[in-house]
Amino acid sequence: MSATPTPTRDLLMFVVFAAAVLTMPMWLAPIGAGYPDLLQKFAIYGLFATGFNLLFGLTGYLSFGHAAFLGVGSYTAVWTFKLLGMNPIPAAIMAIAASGIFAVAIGFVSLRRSGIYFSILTLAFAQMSYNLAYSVLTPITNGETGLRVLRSDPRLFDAAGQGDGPLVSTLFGIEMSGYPGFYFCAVLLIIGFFIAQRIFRSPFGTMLRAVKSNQNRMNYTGLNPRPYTLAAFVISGMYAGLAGALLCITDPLAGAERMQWTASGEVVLMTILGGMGTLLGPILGAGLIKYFENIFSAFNEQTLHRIFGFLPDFLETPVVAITSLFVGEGWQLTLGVLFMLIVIFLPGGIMEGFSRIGRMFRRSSGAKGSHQTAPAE
Amino acid sequence: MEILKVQGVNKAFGGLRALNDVNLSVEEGTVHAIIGPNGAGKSTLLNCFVGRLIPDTGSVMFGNTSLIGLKAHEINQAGVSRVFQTPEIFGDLTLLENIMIPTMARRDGEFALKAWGRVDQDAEIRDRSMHMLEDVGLASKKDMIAGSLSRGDKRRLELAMCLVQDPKLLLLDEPTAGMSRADTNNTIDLLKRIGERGITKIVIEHDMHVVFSLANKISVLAQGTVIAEGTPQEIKGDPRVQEAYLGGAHL
Amino acid sequence: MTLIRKPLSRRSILRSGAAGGLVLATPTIFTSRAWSAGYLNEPTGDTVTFGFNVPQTGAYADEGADELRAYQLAVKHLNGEGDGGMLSTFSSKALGGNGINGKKVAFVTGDTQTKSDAARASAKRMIEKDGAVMITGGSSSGVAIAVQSLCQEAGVIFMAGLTHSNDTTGKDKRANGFRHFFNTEMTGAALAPVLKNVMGADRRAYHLTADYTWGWSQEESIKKYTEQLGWETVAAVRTPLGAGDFSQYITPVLNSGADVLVLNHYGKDMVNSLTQAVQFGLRDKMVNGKQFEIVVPLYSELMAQGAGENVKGILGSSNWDWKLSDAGTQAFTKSFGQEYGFPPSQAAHTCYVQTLLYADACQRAGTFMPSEVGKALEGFEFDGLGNGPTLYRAADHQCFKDVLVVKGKENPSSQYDLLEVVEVTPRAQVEYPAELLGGELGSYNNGV
Amino acid sequence: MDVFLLQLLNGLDKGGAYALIALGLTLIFGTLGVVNFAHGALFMLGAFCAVSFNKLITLQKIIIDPTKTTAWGTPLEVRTPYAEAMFGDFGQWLVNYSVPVSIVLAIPVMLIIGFVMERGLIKHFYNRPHADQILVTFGLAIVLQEVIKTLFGANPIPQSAPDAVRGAADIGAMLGFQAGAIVYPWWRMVYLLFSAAIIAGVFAFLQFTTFGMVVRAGMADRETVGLLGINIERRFTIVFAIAAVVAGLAGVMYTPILPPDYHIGMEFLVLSFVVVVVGGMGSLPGAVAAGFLLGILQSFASMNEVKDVLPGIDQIIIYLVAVVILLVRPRGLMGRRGVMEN
Repeated sequence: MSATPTPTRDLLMFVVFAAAVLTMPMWLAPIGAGYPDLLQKFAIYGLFATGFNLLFGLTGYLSFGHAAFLGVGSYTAVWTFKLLGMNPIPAAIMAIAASGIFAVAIGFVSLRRSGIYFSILTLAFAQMSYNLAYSVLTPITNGETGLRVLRSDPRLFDAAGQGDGPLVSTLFGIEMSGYPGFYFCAVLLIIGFFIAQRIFRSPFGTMLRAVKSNQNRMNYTGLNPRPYTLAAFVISGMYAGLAGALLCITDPLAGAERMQWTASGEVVLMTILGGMGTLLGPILGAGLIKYFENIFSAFNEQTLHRIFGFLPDFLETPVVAITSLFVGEGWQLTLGVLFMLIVIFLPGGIMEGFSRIGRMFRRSSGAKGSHQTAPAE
Repeated sequence: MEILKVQGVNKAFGGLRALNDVNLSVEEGTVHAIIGPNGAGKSTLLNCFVGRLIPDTGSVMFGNTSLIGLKAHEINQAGVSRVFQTPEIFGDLTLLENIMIPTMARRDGEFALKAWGRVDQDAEIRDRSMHMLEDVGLASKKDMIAGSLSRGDKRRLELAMCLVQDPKLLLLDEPTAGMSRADTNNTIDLLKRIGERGITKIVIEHDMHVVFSLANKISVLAQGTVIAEGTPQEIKGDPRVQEAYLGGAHL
Repeated sequence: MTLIRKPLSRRSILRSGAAGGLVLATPTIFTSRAWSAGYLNEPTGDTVTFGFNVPQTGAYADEGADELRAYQLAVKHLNGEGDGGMLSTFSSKALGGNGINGKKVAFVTGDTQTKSDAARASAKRMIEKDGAVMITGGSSSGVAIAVQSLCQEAGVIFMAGLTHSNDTTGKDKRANGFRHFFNTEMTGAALAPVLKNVMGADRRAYHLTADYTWGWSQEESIKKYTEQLGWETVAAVRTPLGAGDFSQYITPVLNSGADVLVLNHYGKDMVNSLTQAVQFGLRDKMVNGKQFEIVVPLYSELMAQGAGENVKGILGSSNWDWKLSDAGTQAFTKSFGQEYGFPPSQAAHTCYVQTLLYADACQRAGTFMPSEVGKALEGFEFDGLGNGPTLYRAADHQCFKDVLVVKGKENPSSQYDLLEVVEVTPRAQVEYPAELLGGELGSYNNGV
Repeated sequence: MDVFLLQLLNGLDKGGAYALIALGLTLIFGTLGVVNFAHGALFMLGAFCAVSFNKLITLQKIIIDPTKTTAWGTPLEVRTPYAEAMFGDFGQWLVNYSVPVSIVLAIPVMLIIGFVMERGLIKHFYNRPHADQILVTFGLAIVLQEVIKTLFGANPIPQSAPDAVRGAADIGAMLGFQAGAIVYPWWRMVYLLFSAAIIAGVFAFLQFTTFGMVVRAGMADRETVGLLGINIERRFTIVFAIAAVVAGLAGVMYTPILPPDYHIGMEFLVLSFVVVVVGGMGSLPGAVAAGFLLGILQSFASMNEVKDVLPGIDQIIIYLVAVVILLVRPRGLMGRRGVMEN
């Protein structure tokens, strides 16, 4: 049995989600993640994964080149800064538009194929973009060093306004770094989530799930899957473009490595890890991976000795030795183990874990309920 | 009036001639059965009607529209629906969604970017779909995942998905294959009820019981050619048919 | 051949760890801009926190590990533990082995992954969460430039680790950023005369260049200086970063008429291209009546290890080498070798020196305020840190010192003894006017 | 002309390497229907079989000489390799031929790794969505990489070819060209022959044995073969182990060309996927053809004459070719309908 959640439940979910996102600085602080940069990354990659999930989770088309849109969004945002000024709004709009156009072009070609052939086509386009951005296109992308805003840039609308201050994006005088930057990203994540939720429940969303379920039947039902998949591809490309723009709004530097296949692979992993086709899963997956990358990599032996300092010496040394394999330079090992454990024990990702816990809870409370009604009979 | 007119259709796969100058005409409102031994070309012919195959030569006219070269979804939008030999449904979706999709396809066309409103709040689509589910007796299972249905239910669901579109022509590829006698009879009843709506049907069927209880007209296909055509009574007595079916051996 | 990691002794960890704990425990909100008074992350307790941002994963992980060892050693020495290393040979005697400005040194570490985005994220964590006043490290120029501009925007000092591109203190220089390591310009100036002496003035060079900014900058410098000395450049071919197999770029060299191959590659690219070039028999070749030669402008010990015996006799340049005979080098090598069991790499050296230089500047300035510390570093003349008399030039925050021309050793005595110093090019010969490389320092940012 | 011939040789050599890596991958795709992101890691493990073998036979006896000290003041250690001390000339020969000899080690090791991987992990993922397969195999690849990194460090570890085939051969002179015009490394020719032999071996195995026949039938139609009552599961294990061995051997023999590090597999992963898909899913000849095609085109695209006209073409040629082929031929060069298409 799986009925679509009612509008009320969806609203509740949205409100809880929005509240959770906005209060992240508070409840993430105890686990060491309550600082602006990581919070921004959570929001931005959450948005990226949400958009990716609209394509992959709903239609089943696995794009292995979505990082290209992240890169295009980033470069467009920085160029907007350079040419027009440091306001984040035009940068975001231009980035969405540019990545949208780019997605139309790549999607139009790649969607002529399905399955792994589609994956490889998208991978090929992204890798070409990456390789060219790194080398031949350096005049546009500034290659390895990355594209930045320079004082000598025209910045039509605010060149005069800024003196010697740092070149960061400002919205109505508020610098988009630190916590203001996080709240800007958070608001966009919430909007992005809201749109994704609407799409999930809309006729369009149903059609996308139909694409995943049975394209043949879809054809014989008088529906043309191509424009549906293309629309999903473009929308998810725009999400990626916006995420790319946000990376530059909070930190005005766009590097080519953002387009590399590893970056595309990362969003795939985020989505699968969290639970593809679910609304919250990809955001959780993104948060988890970014948390490991930023927090687990920061542990060193010093910190470990402090953490395990309460242990007696003969225990402390081996415990630290073993743990140190999984943190610091070994953080990727932890991530690899985590991928395997989750997929082995929780097919369907973290969300599957939640729903299992939920079911267990309901079952036990249900059992209790019947218990209570028994005497009444 | 003829709703479907097939003239001089040929189709070869490599050296194998699957269809050899097939001519067929289906009258509006009738049930037209196509029978024939295995490998006679029945499915190939059906595939030529729905855009899955393109004939090498010949024409397939649906009313005034040529179906040749049209894509599958365009043919459906023109008013031709098809039930498959193995049910093609949206296995990951609920029954209700399975019905809503063709309903929306009929109303909104081959593509509509309706990404905002909730699908379950579209009263028109919902009512129509529920009505259809009730018609085929699946209303109580509307929230079940379609893939978990029994084979018989899947067939009924698929049939409902086609019927909800009010097609002008319904193609049925062995609608009772693999069914028990009781299920078969249910299906015959269901099909007869649809008959009352005046939908033209083309049925491919092995089960002669089904054929003779439904069809107004029968075409017999053997080795890619129509060898006989007529009412059930005429076909029953035709020696060529018997030969085609039984190889003319012992009767 | 791996450099086996040896953990720090427990005692020293506990001591510096206890100090670090206080900083880590401080809630982030109190370290944010709004609260602090004079400058960003002003240390308020009895410790000051440094951020060591090195590659811990990816191709440069071993180099990063070596850098981290050097940093930890530097922190020990600054806090008065161990034998004091180069503190005893350093010409400035401001530091007394009791921390800096009365505060003990603590540190946090992070992984740059040799990616600009990851490096900046890691540096931001150190600044925003851990309250670091100084960020240092890095093993590639793209990352160094990215982190340097971040530190400028945030308002902390950046002491660059291993970065060799001209841009770090040229086109992309920043007031808050300082570099001790040398650059491609100096490599060209130091290497070209030696090349001329060894190979003659009538040579035809073929460049294979990693297709990104550092590669281009290296190619340009070598071209410029060798052409001044009479060499001819036959071709300069760009190769994609991480190509792996370079055979398709090496074969055209064979019949190009060139008699020298210059490999403007670093790290794995260099290991691979050199290994393969030697396999193609280039070094056994006679062209134009001369022995064919290969040149690797920038060497590192780890690359030499990776390329194995293929480096024998191949010329290149280096920032420093543990086999130098000055007192500073000997003190550092002794201290590092005793701690970890093998000699330090040039990456470790530059990172160690940068930490000491920063600490010394803070002590002399009496504060950790970036603008004051920067002024103390600007124009600072010092000696005793392994490179002879050195100047931190005020105009571009670049150190000027002797440059080593090195050669792969024919008969290494151990796995750490792979390079031999051919010539110590005096500082005067590698100096260039600051305007040559363009860029603009801008003004210091204290982050408030 | 000579330039052209050299690039052709390069292309063949690259193609051999690509084909060899892709071969195992497509075998796993075709028979098991599993997207194996750990295939690169298998290649890497193979390479580290060679490294381990070399380390093993060059294990050194360490004697501390208290009379001498190192530059940093600790007593000097004098090292003598055991193999030389114990076996004399044979030991030296062993060290010299360590790369080809380590094949002997790599075959059983890779068989065991393949067997354990399939039985312990992959088996449970046959009927799971591709997404799950990607996640679990990618996780496994990371774990294997990190283990190797912990054991061997991140720096490349050089392995040399035996003296007899070190250096380059003057093919030009043999073919009557000017001496020195066409010079090609011996080891690369060995590698080309080796990959040709392995490819031929795998094909022969599949073509001429009953086992191979069943596997091919399984590739063509898994369900039917299952219905025939043939225990396809056991054969899957063997196929996976064979694929692991092929990938491992490719890794062993590649070490003199590319000093291996823990990350070497990842660098080949994307490429091998492109080769397999361009060749067509589930087609062994397709993978081999695509390997050689891409290798040769990549070599020619790197020629200065080509790069002058189209800057950067050498960096994207593989992907460009992949796009063109997939658009012209929907299922790659020799792919079949329905394999991994949804």
